Amino acid sequence: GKGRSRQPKQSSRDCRVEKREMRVRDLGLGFDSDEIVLFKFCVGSCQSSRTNYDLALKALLENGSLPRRTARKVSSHPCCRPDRYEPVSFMDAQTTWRTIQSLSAASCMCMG
Amino acid sequence: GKGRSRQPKQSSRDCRVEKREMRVRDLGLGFDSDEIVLFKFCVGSCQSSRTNYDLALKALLENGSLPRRTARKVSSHPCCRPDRYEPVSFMDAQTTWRTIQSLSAASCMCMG
Amino acid sequence: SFTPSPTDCVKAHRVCSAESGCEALYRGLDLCAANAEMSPLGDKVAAECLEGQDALLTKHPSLSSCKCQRGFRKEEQCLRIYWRVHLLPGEELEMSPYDDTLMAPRMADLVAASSFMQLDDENQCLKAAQDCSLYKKCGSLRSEYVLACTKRVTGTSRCNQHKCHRALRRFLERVPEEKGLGVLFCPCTNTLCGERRRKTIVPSCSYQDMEGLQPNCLHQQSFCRRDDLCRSRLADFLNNCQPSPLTASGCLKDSAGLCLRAYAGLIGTTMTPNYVSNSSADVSLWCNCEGSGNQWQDCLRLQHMFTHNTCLRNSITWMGSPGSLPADATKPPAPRPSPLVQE
Amino acid sequence: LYFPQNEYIETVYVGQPAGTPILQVHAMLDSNSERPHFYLCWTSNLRRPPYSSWFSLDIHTGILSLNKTLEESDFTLQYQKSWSVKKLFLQALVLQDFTKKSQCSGRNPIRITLDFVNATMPQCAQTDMKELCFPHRDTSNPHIMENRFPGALRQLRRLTRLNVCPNYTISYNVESETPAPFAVNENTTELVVTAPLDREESERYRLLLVCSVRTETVITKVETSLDVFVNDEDDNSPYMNGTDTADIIISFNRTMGGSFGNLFVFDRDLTPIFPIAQSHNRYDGTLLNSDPWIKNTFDIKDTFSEKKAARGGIRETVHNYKLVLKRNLYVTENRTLQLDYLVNDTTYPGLEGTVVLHFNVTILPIHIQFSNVTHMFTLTRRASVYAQVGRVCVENCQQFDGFSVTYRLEVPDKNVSADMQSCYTAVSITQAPDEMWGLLYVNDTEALRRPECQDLQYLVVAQEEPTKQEASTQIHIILDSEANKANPVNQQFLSCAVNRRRADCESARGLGATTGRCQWRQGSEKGISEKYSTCSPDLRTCPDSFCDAVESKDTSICPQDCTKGSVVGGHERGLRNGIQAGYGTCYCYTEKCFCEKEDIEEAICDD
Repeated sequence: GKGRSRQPKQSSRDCRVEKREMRVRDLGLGFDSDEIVLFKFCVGSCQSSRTNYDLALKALLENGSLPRRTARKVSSHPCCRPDRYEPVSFMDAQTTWRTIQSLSAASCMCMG
Repeated sequence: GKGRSRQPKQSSRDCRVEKREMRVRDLGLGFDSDEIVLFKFCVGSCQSSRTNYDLALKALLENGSLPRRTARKVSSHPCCRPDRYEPVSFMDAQTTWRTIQSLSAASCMCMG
Repeated sequence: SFTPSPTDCVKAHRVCSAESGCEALYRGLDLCAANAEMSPLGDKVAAECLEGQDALLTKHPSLSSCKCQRGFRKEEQCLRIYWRVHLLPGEELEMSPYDDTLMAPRMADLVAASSFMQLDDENQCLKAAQDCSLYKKCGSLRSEYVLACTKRVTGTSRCNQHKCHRALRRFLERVPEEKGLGVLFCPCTNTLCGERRRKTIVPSCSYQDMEGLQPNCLHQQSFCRRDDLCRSRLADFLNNCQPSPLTASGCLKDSAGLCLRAYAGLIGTTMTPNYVSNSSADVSLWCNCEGSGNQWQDCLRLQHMFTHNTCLRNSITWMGSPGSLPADATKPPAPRPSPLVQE
Repeated sequence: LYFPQNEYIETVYVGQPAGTPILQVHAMLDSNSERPHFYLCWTSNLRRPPYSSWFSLDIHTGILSLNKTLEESDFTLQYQKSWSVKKLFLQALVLQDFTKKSQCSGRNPIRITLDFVNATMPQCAQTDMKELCFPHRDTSNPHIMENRFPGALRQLRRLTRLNVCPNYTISYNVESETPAPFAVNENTTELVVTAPLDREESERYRLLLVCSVRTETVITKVETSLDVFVNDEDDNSPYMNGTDTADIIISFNRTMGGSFGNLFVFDRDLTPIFPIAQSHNRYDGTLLNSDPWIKNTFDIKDTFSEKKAARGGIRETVHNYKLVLKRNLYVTENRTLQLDYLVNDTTYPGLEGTVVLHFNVTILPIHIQFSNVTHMFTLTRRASVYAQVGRVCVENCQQFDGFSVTYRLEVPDKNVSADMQSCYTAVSITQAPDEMWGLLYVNDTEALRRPECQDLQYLVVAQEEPTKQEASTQIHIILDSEANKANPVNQQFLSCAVNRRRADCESARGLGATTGRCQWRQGSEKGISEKYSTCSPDLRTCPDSFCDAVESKDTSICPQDCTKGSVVGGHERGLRNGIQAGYGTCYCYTEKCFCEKEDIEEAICDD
């Protein structure tokens, strides 16, 4: 009908790609370069990708029967992670071309 | 040298399947049954599956430039999650067969 | 006297097909079987087929005594060969194609399984279900058959009975025998336990039909006998649950375990039996004798193999209270003298 | 010649001497000139069992006896492993004349099963009176064909025990509650049927066999019951019990396969369902009308079942005949006819094996018309797209079958201004393929909002397929709130079902919301229940476990009724799709729905 129905716009809280400009030096990978690169990463909620497993896991975590050490190492819902990466290239301080593989997230998805 | 190269024995802290007996009533899904089921879930570290992306992300999180609300919604390493699920069937209190799809983890993997 | 376990029919047939003469005779029986499926063999054809069968079995005795194993990978192929070489029933109608020597039910396991099922007020069938669902593969195989039997064919409210039967058989053949027989024959003292026991094999899909119409038992048996697997499981049941007043267990073969296994072997076939209610351990087929015409009594007799069979009833009761019967083959007591004086 | 009993069972013991009689088989005559000749037979000469030579069957008397004395070694010879009782299987034939051939195949042999016990025959002192008098457990009861000749059908004496107690004298007689033509031949101790039987009188005789054992001092009587079954023969013709005519009116239901009327034909004989090929009491029927229209339009369906006759509970057959449509009938079809059907009991030898059934059929035409009431609907201008306005239906539409009616909206006044024309896009009509009514729904919210779109009057036209018959009626949609109060134009709508809490729900403008706002349903029950909490565009139609024609236009309208995707959490699926019952609150994203308890704390931190 007219007055179209809109697919529920992916709510802003859902898993998505976000961008930050970062100095190569600040990437923590030990490269020496003055360049700034665009670092894309994944952020957001994966609540809508949960399965029965997650509901049961939540109940298990809440009933306190798991030791804290184990409970800490459990992912209680799918995680928002890159499903495709992009390399990033730059020229370092010695004017040598460098490429860092799988640095930036090309797209994100709720995994697991 | 002689002798096959041995896979580094999976450290007990790595991502793996663990089992817990749970009352169906305690699964948090609203089913009413006296049965106990074997709930298999994933627990463990995925440090060994990290990529350059994770290192850069760690640097970004540590430099405090991200707002706390966003930082909380970032998965800073692959998550230990089921890559295959199993259904679990039981008889409820009215002796009706019920099956919960994707309830238990058949096997686990570091995802994303 | 130790009887060596018979050869497997697939192996026996492999030896035969290596020898042209034998293979030709076997092919002849294949043809006879194909004709017999279309319509009963005439006297002349039956005689010729019989001659072929005799010639084959005289030259290759291993084929005549070969047997099959329940649940093995090549079971259906083995049964097909078995029924080819037993095309025309010999004297013994109810011989079983299955060889139980190798896997004679480990009485100890069955007794162990049944001894934990003491008749107290706790729901023994819940305990048996628990014992399965928390035991390795038993739980997932159980979920597998429940899913297969409760899933609706898309767009309908029907289930896929063929898939349900296959999954039920897989469950009963793959899980340890004491687990499988445990959930089938757990003893009950109340209707909640009885209802759980009755619904264990998902009757709404494994044998009941949508409108609740029961077939004629002889009709059901004729369908069964056209399928090698069902025919074998029925012959195995008739053979291993054969009642006899002369043995303590009431079973001709004096083994409750063999009878229970043979009964369980029928579950997941066209002649799937089940408990008739949640308040008794009586079992029966899902069929009636309406429309049997002059074969009314044959129909009643088939029905009574399940509803009035002392061997089967004793075996089921035994599983519930292991002290009640000697489980192994023992000498039958001599007939008891009891003068009945009546003026 | 036929065997009244197809199985005999007896027990044999180690040490029984050659010549010992074991049991006696009997044959009944089909005609007086027949003389039975009894033979043991084997399925295959080459594979005769080792015990085949131990027994012989007297050709005239049918008495089975031992050819040799049974030794301990005979018992162990048996290949049947280590059971305590071994089964010996024999087969026997009865023929009109002599034969040399001993092959059983194809001649309906009877089975003799001997339990060979590894013990000696119990002495007289250890022999129970019952075992002395009667066979141990004779599973096979005799069957006698009705209308046949009298004759001996069973040996009552237990032949293997003839000489166990020499100084006992054993005699038999037979008793029965109801008169039964049976007696005992004192010389041969055989049970005899003394007159031809009629199954339709009694199909089973419950006899009481009384065995008297006389010693010098005591007479002991031992009883056992014996059921004798009577086999059926097609010796009864079909009969009517009540009318042979059915008056049938075909009106709304005119669909192919539709069945009408019920006529019953009775037959006191049995009709076996199995085996199918058996030609016993086989019926067929012929349509006596030659009119091709009738032949192409109607068929008669015959189903039979077994019933117990009021008198004596004897099984008999009831045939049920129904008139069946072979094709859909046009709504315009209007005729009366009489259809005659000849029912024939083909296997009944007599002359009166037929009856004729009559179906007086009146086919009424169907007029597609609306009831003459003015259809009024109210609608708020704030309604969302796909909001349901109401339902229109021609008279009796719920009962129609075999043809379809489609609905369309038309503007009643063709020469209204262009502006007014555009108002009419506000409402549209739709219909599910298998439903006979039309559903009115909001199609264009902008038209709904415009002030000039005041008075929406439509013409609903119903058209019948395949004859294209039409009917129309006027509907009047009253818009209740002022134009400016309505929300801004090109408003975008989300699915109500996305909302998990009352506040979000009741503030949302969801697809299909009749009031413009979504409606919250609060569940109250503990576990998984049909009254789960959820957010709906209109609680009257969603959720109602039925994905109607409007809801199926877009699953976001009412996923609770229409979703085919996965549902996470405790739930029960609807018969076709949707959520029949759920745990806590059920809410849905595009592909997936959840039913879970709402955690207040978790909800806040999620924001």
